[in-house]
Amino acid sequence: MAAPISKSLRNVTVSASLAVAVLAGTGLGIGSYTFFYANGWSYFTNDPAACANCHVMQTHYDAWVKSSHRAVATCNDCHTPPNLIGKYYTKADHGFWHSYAFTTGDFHEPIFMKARSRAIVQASCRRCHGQIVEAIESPDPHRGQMDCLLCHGTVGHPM
Amino acid sequence: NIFQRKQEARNPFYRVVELTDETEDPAIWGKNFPLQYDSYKRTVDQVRTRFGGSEARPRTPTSADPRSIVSQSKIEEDPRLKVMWAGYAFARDTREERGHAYMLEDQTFTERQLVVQQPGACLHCHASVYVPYKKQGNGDLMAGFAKVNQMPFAEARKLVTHPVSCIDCHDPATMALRITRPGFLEGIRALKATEGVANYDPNTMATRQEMRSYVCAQCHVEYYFKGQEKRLVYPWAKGLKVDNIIAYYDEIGFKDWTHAETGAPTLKAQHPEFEMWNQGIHARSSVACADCHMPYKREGATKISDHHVRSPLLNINHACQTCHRWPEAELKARAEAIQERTYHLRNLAMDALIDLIKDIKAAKDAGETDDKLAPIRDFQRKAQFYLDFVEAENSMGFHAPQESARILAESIDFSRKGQLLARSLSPAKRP
Amino acid sequence: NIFQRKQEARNPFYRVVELTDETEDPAIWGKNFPLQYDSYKRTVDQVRTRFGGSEARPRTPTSADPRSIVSQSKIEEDPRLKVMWAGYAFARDTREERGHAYMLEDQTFTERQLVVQQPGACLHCHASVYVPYKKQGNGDLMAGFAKVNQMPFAEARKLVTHPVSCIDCHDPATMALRITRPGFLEGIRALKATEGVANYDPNTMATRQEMRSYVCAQCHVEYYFKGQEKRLVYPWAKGLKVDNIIAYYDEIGFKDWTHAETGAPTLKAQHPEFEMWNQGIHARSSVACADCHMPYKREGATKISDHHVRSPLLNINHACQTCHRWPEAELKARAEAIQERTYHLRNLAMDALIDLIKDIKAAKDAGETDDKLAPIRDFQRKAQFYLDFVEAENSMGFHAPQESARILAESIDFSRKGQLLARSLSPAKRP
Ligand code: HEC
Ligand code: HEC
Ligand code: HEC
Ligand code: HEC
Ligand code: HEC
Ligand code: HEC
Ligand code: HEC
Ligand code: HEC
Ligand code: HEC
Ligand code: HEC
Ligand code: HEC
Ligand code: HEC
Ligand code: HEC
Ligand code: HEC
Ligand SMILES: [Ca+2]
Ligand SMILES: [Ca+2]
Repeated sequence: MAAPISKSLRNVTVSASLAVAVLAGTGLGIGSYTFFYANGWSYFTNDPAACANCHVMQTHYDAWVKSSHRAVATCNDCHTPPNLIGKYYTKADHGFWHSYAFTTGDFHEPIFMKARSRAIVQASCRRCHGQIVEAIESPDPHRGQMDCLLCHGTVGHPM
Repeated sequence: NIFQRKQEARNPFYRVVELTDETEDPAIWGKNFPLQYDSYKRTVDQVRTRFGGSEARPRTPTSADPRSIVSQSKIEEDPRLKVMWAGYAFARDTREERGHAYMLEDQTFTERQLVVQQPGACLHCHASVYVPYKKQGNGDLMAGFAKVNQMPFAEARKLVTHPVSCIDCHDPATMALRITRPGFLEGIRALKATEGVANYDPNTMATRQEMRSYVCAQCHVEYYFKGQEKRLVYPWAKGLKVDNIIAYYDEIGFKDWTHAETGAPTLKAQHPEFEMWNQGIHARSSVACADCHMPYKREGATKISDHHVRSPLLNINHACQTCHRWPEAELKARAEAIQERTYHLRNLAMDALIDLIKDIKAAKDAGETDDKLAPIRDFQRKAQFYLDFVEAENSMGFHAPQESARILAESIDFSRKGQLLARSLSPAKRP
Repeated sequence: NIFQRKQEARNPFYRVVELTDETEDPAIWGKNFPLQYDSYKRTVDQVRTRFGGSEARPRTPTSADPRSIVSQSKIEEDPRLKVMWAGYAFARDTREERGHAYMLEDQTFTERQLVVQQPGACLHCHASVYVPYKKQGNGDLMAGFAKVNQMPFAEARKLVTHPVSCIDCHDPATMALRITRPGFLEGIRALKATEGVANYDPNTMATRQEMRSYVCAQCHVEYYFKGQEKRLVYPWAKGLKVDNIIAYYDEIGFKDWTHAETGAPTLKAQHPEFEMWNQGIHARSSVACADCHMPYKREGATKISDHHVRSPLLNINHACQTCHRWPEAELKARAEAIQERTYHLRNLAMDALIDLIKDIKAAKDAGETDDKLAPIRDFQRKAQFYLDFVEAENSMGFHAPQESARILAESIDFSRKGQLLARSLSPAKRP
């Protein structure tokens, strides 16, 4: 796995408990109101429809339904890391910031993935397609890994 | 908050007033569609970009022209334009265009009105004419159009009240887009006929995505006034490219004016945005005018079309980033790289044309006959129209980067070949 | 079958032979990497596209030139090229370039070799020179480069055996891409210095994606031979644009040849693919040469880079469709629309240049002095180089559509201005 990706995933695990604490701490604030009202708990399921609970995710959902991956990968397959802590940390992180951003309306539109989310997605591609891309993986990783999204950015939800 | 948002999402249109096919005033439509109306009103804003937008310049109002703010003058920014248009009203007053809110007053008070007696046909694109046309035609749009075209401008002016308004683009019953402009209905029919489609009617035959450009193409196009009836015509019967359009004008022997310094029968191109966009990769990819100039924006839970029609470079995140996932600064730089290249060539072509005009003038002053001058004046006519086709097109090449450069290259070639011919005339006669 | 695929996937590299930094023969590398080797060998194929690819033309082998198949002649397809290059070897023989498999023989047997005594420097881009350079330099690549540059071609030719081979682009230990060409190492260092980066070394400082273009830019670039030592130099010390490159040549007073008909000190541009690509939207979007010319293809359970380097228009589904989800015919039409426009302007520019050459010749024949002719010959030098920069660039404008049109527009302007100046010389002296 690429150096930058594994590094950011390690940071994830280390700070996971902290973040969960922050999320819990703000639990009485507007974040939690949103969280519950917007069916926040469904967020912790693997059902893509749960994501579409937020209308700002609706377009992605609609596109995913038409995507080549609809039958083989859900949102979480691509957007969360595989291990348990990483998974729920990422969800908590997204969940918190999504609720916050959604409530305040203060986010950049169109939504762009942050660098960390990009790394997670690419790790997911490799998780499923590791074999097929083995031959093209960089022999000298310090030069940087192949950016799958340069060519395949639309596989999850062609919009 | 979320509760309100969910409400909004369920109920985006509040039908508080009844709209009819006679409701001209946008404020009334605004009661039903306050979000669209609010953004529509913002076309009064003036912000300049590197090559577009507009700059608010204060002026002292007079009784003849009560405007206290106008936008910058193009002919003062580049005085070569006065030579290029010598003898035509545009050499007197041409300004950077600004938001839709100003269209009626800018037309009414431009000094061009002082130079030529303008016809009522002008109003077609500067006012909400749908209801007035129908009234003048006793319910028949085309008849009203024909009638208003021929009126003197001042008389026709009294028939209208608003700049382009909701009713000019929307069907009041369904809010669907519709074409209300006779000029476009006739123009697109002629164009489609060349493609083998008979009796084309956009109001029944266009796709929704096409309509998102056609409503703009009602006005953002090249035009001329035909014959005594001053009928407004879009010169598309041979196609939309600059080469097709000049071939059309040549065939009917049309000229806009006679150049004051050379006597050439010249043509003025005007805002061929639709024509140029058609040659570009965005049109080819079905990206409509509205996608960039009226992109969707979120208002609570609803997404609406931003009716603040303006330069997309003032609104890059909505106008471009939905399709292009690059940072705003990068997208701006990409557009400007295209525009800078176009601007550079436009300047080369302008220099070449000015040189040609000088040479023709010299030959004329030396007493060369009209017969001998005719082919040279034809080079001027071509060089001028090709250059103006890019100059008057308001995206500075963005709508079709390579095509704009191609047109300018041809303009340079015409100007320089004209010079060679001018100088080949008997030098003995030279002053 | 599945089992075999699993094998392949788990073991994409069969290290059946040991590769060292001296293994020149691609067939040996092919033992470890049979899939890449198989596609590499297919560069012998000849298929023509509208403007690219190549056409296999049979010829009768002679002892001087044993080739039984060559590709079409450019100078026969457009005889104006012979006038443009009059007095230079290219006017004798210039053909459409074809696949990598032919590079060594096409260079060895081009009739250009019969016109000029060529230096060993030529081989830098037509053979696997990495091992020979090292040998000649006793292990020092740069020393070997310097030595081979100065040899007569025939002598140097004996040192090499293969066209570009695996070792020229790959590190045998890791298979990572690497730059082996001294010309590029020095050229890119000079270029990066202008951007404020000192001692740039692509082999340690470039990203992987950059390397996917740099390996091609080892050869697909403009070049000249400097001084007595015939050092191969890429003229990038002022930048990569045509304007920067001619400024560089002007500063050092370089010329490729003296034009036979006019006496102008002219420059020949050669395959500036890397320079032109750099001005285009694909480069700006990090799309590398290899992305289009060596796209991934699936072989069993693994995907590999297609080493059948060729026109992407022969391989649209892999080369374009992962990024552009349009039908193949549509993508081809898009590329060809760009190319047709470029071709049209290239023809206009060519006509203008031929006209200029005629006028200079007439002035010279009429006895005008070199002093008077100098500024006009300079117009020819510029017009020729700008035109040739697009003509010699092998994508017919695709790599940078608007920039190609811009360059041709300037070329037209230079030619026509040169003509005006030529004709302004005392007409009394005219024949
Ligand atoms: C097969 C993998 C895959 C699946 C399944 C997937 N996505 Fe994505 N997602 C991606 C990729 C790749 C990107 C980055 C797109 C880009 O940057 O071009 C992305 C980006 C996003 C973004 C950020 C916006 C953007 O376009 O950068 C959101 C939001 C998102 N996905 C939501 C979802 C939702 C909700 C679902 C399920 C309905 C989903 N995704 C399913 C791969 C996937
Ligand atoms: C509470 C509403 C809501 C829900 C539910 C929701 N999202 Fe989002 N999501 C948002 C908002 C708002 C943003 C924009 C945040 C920003 O850009 O700062 C966003 C951004 C994203 C991004 C891109 C930003 C980043 O982190 O890089 C991804 C990927 C994403 N969502 C995936 C998902 C997935 C997968 C689900 C379901 C498991 C989901 N979202 C459920 C509201 C939501
Ligand atoms: C949960 C597993 C999983 C994840 C995560 C995943 N894929 Fe796939 N992908 C599949 C499967 C299964 C198929 C279809 C099986 C096949 O035909 O080989 C597929 C098909 C594809 C295809 C061929 C179809 C097409 O759309 O062109 C591409 C390309 C591809 N995936 C790329 C990606 C990329 C890039 C990512 C990350 C953004 C990704 N995949 C994430 C499982 C996954
Ligand atoms: C420069 C462009 C490019 C990049 C970057 C790229 N791919 Fe691909 N990929 C392709 C092309 C082209 C094909 C089609 C190959 C074929 O059909 O033979 C392909 C095919 C695939 C397939 C489908 C194979 C099949 O037909 O079932 C998968 C899965 C895939 N890529 C995954 C990835 C992953 C994972 C990455 C990142 C590590 C990646 N790709 C990076 C261009 C790219
Ligand atoms: C892909 C995006 C895109 C599309 C589609 C598009 N435009 Fe534009 N347009 C631009 C950009 C970018 C500019 C340059 C703005 C600037 O320089 O500030 C521009 C400039 C303009 C201007 C001048 C604006 C000013 O600020 O002065 C007008 C008028 C215009 N376009 C009308 C149209 C019309 C009519 C259509 C359809 C026939 C159209 N555009 C299609 C992007 C687009
Ligand atoms: C076919 C539609 C159409 C017709 C007919 C038309 N205009 Fe316009 N006019 C436009 C458009 C579109 C713009 C904005 C683009 C531009 O300025 O190039 C504009 C801009 C203007 C402007 C502001 C910019 C400037 O040039 O100073 C004035 C003033 C103006 N027109 C006057 C007139 C007059 C006077 C007539 C009649 C002779 C007329 N227009 C006829 C469509 C039209
Ligand atoms: C009824 C005629 C008409 C229609 C319909 C029309 N325009 Fe205009 N437009 C004009 C005129 C006239 C101006 C110039 C106003 C002025 O300068 O006073 C203008 C100005 C503009 C400008 C320049 C704004 C600036 O800041 O410089 C843009 C952009 C524009 N229009 C885009 C569009 C688009 C996009 C559409 C369709 C959604 C459209 N227009 C429909 C007549 C029209
Ligand atoms: C110059 C043309 C033009 C004018 C004038 C105009 N609109 Fe629109 N309007 C559009 C376009 C284009 C759309 C997008 C329609 C589509 O996507 O089918 C639109 C869409 C709408 C919609 C549908 C929802 C949305 O936002 O996409 C409403 C409601 C609307 N306009 C109201 C108005 C009102 C109210 C006015 C007057 C204050 C007005 N419009 C003036 C061009 C115009
Ligand atoms: C609705 C989609 C859409 C929108 C909105 C859009 N574009 Fe594009 N753009 C495209 C497509 C499609 C292409 C063609 C290339 C391709 O197929 O990816 C393209 C091509 C381009 C190119 C390359 C063309 C060239 O001539 O170099 C540039 C630059 C560009 N767009 C800039 C912009 C800018 C700036 C904006 C906003 C003003 C914008 N685009 C808005 C879809 C869009
Ligand atoms: C986005 C795709 C793309 C990229 C990136 C690209 N090219 Fe090309 N190239 C093309 C196309 C398309 C053609 C035209 C082929 C034709 O006319 O048949 C072409 C033509 C060529 C040709 C002539 C091929 C022939 O068949 O005669 C050469 C040589 C070439 N490119 C080299 C390069 C080099 C070197 C780079 C990087 C510096 C590069 N290309 C980058 C798409 C690309
Ligand atoms: C060692 C020098 C060298 C390198 C490195 C090199 N090329 Fe070439 N290339 C050539 C020569 C020489 C020819 C012409 C061969 C001939 O006509 O006999 C050529 C021909 C081509 C053609 C034309 C094929 C045709 O059918 O017309 C393409 C495309 C091309 N190269 C692309 C590339 C790309 C892409 C790369 C990098 C991945 C690359 N080249 C690397 C020297 C090189
Ligand atoms: C800097 C690299 C480089 C050098 C040095 C170089 N070539 Fe080439 N040559 C190429 C490339 C790349 C091509 C393919 C592109 C093209 O033909 O434009 C090519 C193509 C050719 C061709 C086939 C097309 C044609 O023109 O007929 C011949 C023959 C040729 N070169 C001869 C020579 C000779 C002789 C020399 C020395 C005077 C030389 N080359 C030096 C890179 C080079
Ligand atoms: C003109 C340059 C060039 C030559 C010659 C060349 N390659 Fe490559 N090769 C590349 C490029 C570019 C890549 C893609 C590397 C990357 O993505 O980092 C590549 C990738 C590879 C890979 C990695 C897997 C893959 O397919 O992407 C192998 C293995 C390989 N080449 C073997 C060979 C062999 C064996 C030969 C000789 C028969 C050879 N190459 C000749 C340019 C070249
Ligand atoms: C790895 C991705 C990638 C590949 C491969 C690729 N392109 Fe593009 N192409 C782009 C991007 C990115 C743009 C810029 C517009 C944008 O941002 O969408 C673009 C722009 C274009 C444009 C519009 C530019 C213009 O000047 O009009 C055309 C046409 C185009 N590509 C054709 C092709 C063709 C043909 C091929 C194959 C030979 C190809 N592309 C291969 C990514 C790619
Ligand atoms: Ca403006
Ligand atoms: Ca070729």
